[in-house]
Amino acid sequence: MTPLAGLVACVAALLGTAILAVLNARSGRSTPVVYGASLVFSGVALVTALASLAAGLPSTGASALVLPVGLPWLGSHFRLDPLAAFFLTVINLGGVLSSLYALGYGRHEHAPHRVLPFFPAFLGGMNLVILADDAFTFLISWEFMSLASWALVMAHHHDASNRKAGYIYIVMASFGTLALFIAFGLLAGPAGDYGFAAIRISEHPPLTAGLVLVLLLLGAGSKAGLAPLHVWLPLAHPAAPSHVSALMSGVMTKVAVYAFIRVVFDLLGMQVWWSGIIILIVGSGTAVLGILQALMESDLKRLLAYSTIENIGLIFVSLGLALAFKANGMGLAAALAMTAALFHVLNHSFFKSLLFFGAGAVLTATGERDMDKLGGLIHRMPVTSIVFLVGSVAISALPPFNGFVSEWLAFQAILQSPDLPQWGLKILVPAVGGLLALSAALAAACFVKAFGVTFLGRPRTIAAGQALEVDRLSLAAMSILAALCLLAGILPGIVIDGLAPVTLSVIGDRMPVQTDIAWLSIVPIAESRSSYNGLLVFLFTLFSASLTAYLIRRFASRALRRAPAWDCGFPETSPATQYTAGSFAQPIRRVFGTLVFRVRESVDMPAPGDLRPARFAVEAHDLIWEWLYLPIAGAVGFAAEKLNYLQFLTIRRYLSLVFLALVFLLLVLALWS
Amino acid sequence: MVVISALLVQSLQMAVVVLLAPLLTGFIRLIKARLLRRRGPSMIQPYRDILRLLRKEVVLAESASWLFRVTPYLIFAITWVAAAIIPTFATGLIFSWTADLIAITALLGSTRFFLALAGMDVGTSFGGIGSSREAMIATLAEPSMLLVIFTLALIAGSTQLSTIAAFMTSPQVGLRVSLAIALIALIMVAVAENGRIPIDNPATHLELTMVHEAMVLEYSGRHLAMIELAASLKLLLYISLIACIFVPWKLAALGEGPSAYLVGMLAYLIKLAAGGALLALFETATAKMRVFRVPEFLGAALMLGLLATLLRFVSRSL
Amino acid sequence: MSVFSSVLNSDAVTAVLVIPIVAAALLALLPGYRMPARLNVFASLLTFLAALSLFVTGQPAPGQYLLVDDLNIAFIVLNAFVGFTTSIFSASYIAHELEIGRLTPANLRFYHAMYQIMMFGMNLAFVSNNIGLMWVAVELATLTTVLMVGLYRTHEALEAAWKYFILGSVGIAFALFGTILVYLAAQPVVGEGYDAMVWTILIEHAAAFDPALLNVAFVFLLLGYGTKVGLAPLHAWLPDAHAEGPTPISAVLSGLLLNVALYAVLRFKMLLSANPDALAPGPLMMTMGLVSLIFAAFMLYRRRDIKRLFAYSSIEHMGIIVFAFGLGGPIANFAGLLHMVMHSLTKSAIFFAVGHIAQIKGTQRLSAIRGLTETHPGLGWGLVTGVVAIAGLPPAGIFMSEFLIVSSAFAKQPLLAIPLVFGLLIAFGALLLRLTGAAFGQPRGSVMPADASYIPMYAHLALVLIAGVYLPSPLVAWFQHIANLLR
Amino acid sequence: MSGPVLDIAHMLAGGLVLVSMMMLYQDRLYALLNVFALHSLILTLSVAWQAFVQDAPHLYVTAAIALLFKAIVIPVVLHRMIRQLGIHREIETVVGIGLTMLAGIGLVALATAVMLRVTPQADPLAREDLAFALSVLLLGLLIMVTRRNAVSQVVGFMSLENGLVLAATGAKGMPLVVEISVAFSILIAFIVIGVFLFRIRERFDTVDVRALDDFKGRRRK
Repeated sequence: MTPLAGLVACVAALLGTAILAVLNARSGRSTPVVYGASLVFSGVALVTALASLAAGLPSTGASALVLPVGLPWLGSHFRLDPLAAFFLTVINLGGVLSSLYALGYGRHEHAPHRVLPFFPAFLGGMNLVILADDAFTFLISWEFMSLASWALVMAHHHDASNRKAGYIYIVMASFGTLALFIAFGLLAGPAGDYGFAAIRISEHPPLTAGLVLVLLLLGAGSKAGLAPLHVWLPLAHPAAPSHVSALMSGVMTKVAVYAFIRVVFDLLGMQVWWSGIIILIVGSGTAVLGILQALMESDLKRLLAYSTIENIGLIFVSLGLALAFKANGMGLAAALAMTAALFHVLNHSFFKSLLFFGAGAVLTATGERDMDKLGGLIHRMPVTSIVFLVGSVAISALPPFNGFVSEWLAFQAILQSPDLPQWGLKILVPAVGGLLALSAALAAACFVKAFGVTFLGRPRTIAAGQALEVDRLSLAAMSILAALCLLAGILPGIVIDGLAPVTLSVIGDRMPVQTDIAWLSIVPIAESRSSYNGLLVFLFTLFSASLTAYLIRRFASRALRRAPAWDCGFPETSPATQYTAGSFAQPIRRVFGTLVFRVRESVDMPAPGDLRPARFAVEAHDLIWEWLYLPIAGAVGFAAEKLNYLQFLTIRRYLSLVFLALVFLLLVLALWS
Repeated sequence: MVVISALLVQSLQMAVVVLLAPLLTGFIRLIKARLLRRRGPSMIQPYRDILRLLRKEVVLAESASWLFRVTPYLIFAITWVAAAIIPTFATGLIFSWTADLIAITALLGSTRFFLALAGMDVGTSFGGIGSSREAMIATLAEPSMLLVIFTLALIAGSTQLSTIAAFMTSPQVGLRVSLAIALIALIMVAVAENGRIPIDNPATHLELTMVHEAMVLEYSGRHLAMIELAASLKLLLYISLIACIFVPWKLAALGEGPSAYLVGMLAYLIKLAAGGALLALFETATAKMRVFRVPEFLGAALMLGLLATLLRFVSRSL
Repeated sequence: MSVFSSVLNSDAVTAVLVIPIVAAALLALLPGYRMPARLNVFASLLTFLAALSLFVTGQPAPGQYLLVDDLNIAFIVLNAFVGFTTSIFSASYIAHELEIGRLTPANLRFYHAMYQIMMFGMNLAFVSNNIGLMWVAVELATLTTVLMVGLYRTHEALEAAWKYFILGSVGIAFALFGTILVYLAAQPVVGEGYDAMVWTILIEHAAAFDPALLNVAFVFLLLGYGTKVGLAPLHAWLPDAHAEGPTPISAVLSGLLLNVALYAVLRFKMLLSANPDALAPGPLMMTMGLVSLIFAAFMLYRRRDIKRLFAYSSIEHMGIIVFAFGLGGPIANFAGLLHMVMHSLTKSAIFFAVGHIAQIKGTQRLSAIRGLTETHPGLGWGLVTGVVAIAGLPPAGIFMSEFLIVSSAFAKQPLLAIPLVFGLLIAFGALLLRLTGAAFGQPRGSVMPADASYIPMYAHLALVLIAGVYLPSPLVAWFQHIANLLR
Repeated sequence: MSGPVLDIAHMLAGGLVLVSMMMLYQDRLYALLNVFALHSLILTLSVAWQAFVQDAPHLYVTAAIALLFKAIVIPVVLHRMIRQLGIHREIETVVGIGLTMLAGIGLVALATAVMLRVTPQADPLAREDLAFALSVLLLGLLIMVTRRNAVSQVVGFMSLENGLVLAATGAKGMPLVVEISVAFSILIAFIVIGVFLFRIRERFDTVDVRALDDFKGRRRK
């Protein structure tokens, strides 16, 4: 029973649970059964994948399996190599924790029969995409994943915006899949040998390689949420139930990253260097645009969805760097950049799932997603707020958590850029570095806003005032993720060495071994160049904090008195005077918004003595939506309107159509040489 | 034996850093007063303030949570750690290998993060004003700081402060335009980070203009003492950072005799005094900007940082 | 054994023809409703079993009039199966129509007789070896559907039937002229009389025919039978015929009648491609396929009537199938065949669902149909699965065929593949937009429970879903043999 | 097929094309019906001649059908229907008569150009005969397309069908000709009854959705 066979069995079990869930969707107790089953199966898959990754599968002799399903003359191929093992770990870890979370959260779902059958199917689909080793199996599981997540987004279909989000999502997913159809059509060639092994061997001219890369950016990029194709993500992810949004944001976007790495790095092999430029520009643009949108949001789940877009931008910047270094033969630097990307994939799946779980907990407790109606939850939901705080600090890339380590590795990779021969890259990389730094700082501000407005201050509505802590299972899932964030931040050496076989199989090179460096610090290139020790920084801070606390407790006074807030002498101000999400982002909106979103603020102050209330309105435009998507929709509508007349013609006019077709064809025959 | 002496030097550095910080703040206030032809309080007045605050009773707002009470200790501890890593009188400190320049910036980022949260915890509008303005300033200051670090890392080939200091004293550095631009950018960022005159007035409590003060409005007693100490420690940190990178002479290397450390300590005190005096001079010469002209000021810093990095890339020599 | 099998087999072929005729005669006489409906189902079942037996026994030598080879067995079996399931659906549909009085027992007798004559016409068209006989059979099938479309005697139904009749007659005239031209081209080579009309003889001597005559013949045949396939400039009759006729007829029209005409076009395409210096049929078929695909895709957006929406979707899918057969090559032909079978099954399943939905809601207007998955889960989720399958999402068979068509199109003719992908995306957008409106959201209209027959619908959908993932190897080998046959 | 036999068949087919052109010219319904009767008469002669030449007795049956059904019965029925239903005698053409004639000539040219490519080794009669048959077919379609009222369109369809019968009988030894002509006659009968049944007074357009008032504006489809 090889690990691969075990994994395929787990996927089959997941799909089986889905079918069973369809059959008895109505019965009350099916919720714990389905989520329990998916917890168990994802758990088994997680252990298998982790074991095979740790055991260090030889990247060449990875185990392969062929089933008689799929394309009739090809069968469907499955393969487990280090890259697949790593992404399976990420997916199934997400699966386990979201099933655990759902065991508690699922009870509040008022239409379980619309969520239960599709959740295990969604997990099974994602696992299948990673295991697939031929174009057809890959694409059928890819599109099946989209279909299952579309059904989950449509779970709460009574809300018109959810239906609209579901529609836009499935249409863009289909656009992405058609792009992938074309890409694999080009890769397979006229003979139509769709197996990945055959594609790897066959030689691809540089033009096709470039075209396939662009198509991958369209296909996988639209699923991950790269800039121009990201509009569906902030609509669809929040529309799904929270444990599904966590899976979609934290895990499904990683499946898209896997698809990009598998085709561009593994199947295509050598790439031209300028393809790195495209990815760097798109990645950094996505990062900055995504986080600026997040800052403007006041809906908690949409804010998290936009922040996913920013993190995906970071990952693609690291991938772009890896591609540029690999194209110029700088193996070590490419391995460093790829490790940074993979590390951030792991980190993002941790803290984004954690944050979405937190948002789900807030939604269950208060029934509200809009931050301006929350506040003061830290008093009512202590554990959730601590865990959400850990997630926010981690995502803002602050030590000692994991977000900082992958950010630090990315910066070290950027600092390798002077050795790049091409001028274009030499100039572009520092600019991209600047944009990354800007997006990191904006992320920190965004999550100060997210945590501050939601959890701190005084409750702005009665619902926020009467919130209750969520159940133990959800808290358990969130606490595990928080612990993982801290562990990955403190012991990065172990994670980097775990990623080594993956970078070896994809780039052909690896980072120097980290675990045997003294004091568990990590040294990407050389001791003198740079090193970082998460553990010592964490312990050093704890030591000095406890030392200070002890000294103060020992020598300073311990007197403490509760009193109404000072607030510069203003008595009992109402909770409405607190800063809301919009007002917190107002300075940043004034700095960046005028350029990116054409923000116009209009203040209508009535003359003194005039009883009219003062009005303040902010008008912002999502330029990509207005300049790219609305014109396309308009054009299709216009064409449909114009063609619609053909439905209401007289019989005579239809006959003249036939007549013209006949005359035209006869003319072609007459003129044909 | 070497490890123990290194530990001794490291703990000496930590002690020195904490003790000198209030003195530096007092010295700057004294210089500013004398420039304005005022007698001004004595240099050791900050010590008295801190001790007074330590003895006073903490008045806590009803809506304040546990985060409000933990933050002062956390901010002071992180700033202290960051200050302990930056070489002041000696390079090659035992802890300096745990975090490089990017990590130090990130540590300072987390202090800002928690301070902003503390500002919003009590739920008053002034805390909100402080936090949102601090967030806006941070979104521009941190990228400029990182771009300065890129420039230094590309010139010195490392982000480790000890290596940079060693490189700066070596003959290879020579006079570089990008280093000069980086210095200016670093000074602008330092001024913004510490809330000095052009960005924020540390002396006044005027609600509309303040940024740093608004966040700590609700603090009192020993918490306020911790925050005041952390603020002055941060000022010392930035001045010693500039000194270590751009004025690295007379830094005692690892393992040299006590005489080298004495010389290093003396040189460090002179650098601090010079830095403090220059800052005081700079502050009395300029007036505070309106809050929404700060983005242009910091935008300039960001552009200078990017220019320094690009110039550095364009040719090895520049 | 071969004697027995040839006897049995010749019986199978004759059975496939005789059973519908006998049933039609019987049904024309039987009054009432319960008994004829059951007889109709039983007759269709017998035809289906006879068609299946064609598999078992060997193929008889092609006779003067009748021919059985791999290509038409596939069509006959599909035709018989969908005919059988539609007869089951029509039993419950007609029962309901009688209750609400839209149909009277009098015209039921006419309806069932016409149904069986149509099945006879289609089977005859598949089996006939003589191209003249094939023309007569196609014409007979069309005439019967014209009469059935006009069954409801409402003004729109009569107008739709009249439009179908006029356009059909012009189409038939073209097809006849094409057949005559083929005869004239064959006559100097093969000699006069019946031999010049027998397809198997024609295909052997096709290389020697006069290319110019063949080209003109193919143009007329493509336009003639193309009208019945519903390709773009000739499609006008299809949407109205589907929308105004009773739903079982729409299912049969979409599922089967289009395939009969497509089968005729394929027969003549094989003739043409056998003659090297004649005009290659590929580009002509591909352009007509693309025009139909993109035209129908855009027309889907403004449709207000649910049956007219799926009629245009049939035009779109016929466009894809004709494009695939025009592309040629083993993969594309295999994909075309698979797509045709899957489309017949899925579209008839959708029409089964739409039939019951229209009856429950009392109207076919899309704006009046909302929240089906809420009020009628059985029908609602059936419609969702059907539309998801027809739109080309996995795990339905159409996903596999669309994947094969798009990737092989891109490998061979990248320039033509871009409009194909564009058309697919536009059509996908329209279908999902209407599905989101109909199946989800706040329920609207009457909520009375549906005593619908779910068996045929879910049987079709199960077949399509299984085919998306796994195709039995004998079926695949057989389809690949046909794909090589089609060249 | 020696010279004179060829010439007569040729002349009759040419005559048929000429009469089709004449039908294009008519702007009165009654005149159109008379010209159509003439058209069917010439077809009968041509089929009879073919029957004589190919000594194929069954062609006489087709000739008889053409004569009896299309030359006599249909025109008389239509004649009476026009009077009884009071159909407006004026033929409304979509495009001017001059332009239609030009189009007609163009179509005949196209038909001959297409047919010229047929290699001479096919017997010559077939080549010219086909060109004429194709011309009659295209002209019939042109009549249907450029006339607004229903009766003239039915006449156009019947002339198209005459072209087909011409082609079918021209093909020596083609089986099923009789059956096909019978099938077509039934088809035409259906159309005439349909026209009568639906009381289509003026034009096909009356049956068209947009003209009927209760559909006006409410594009239900």
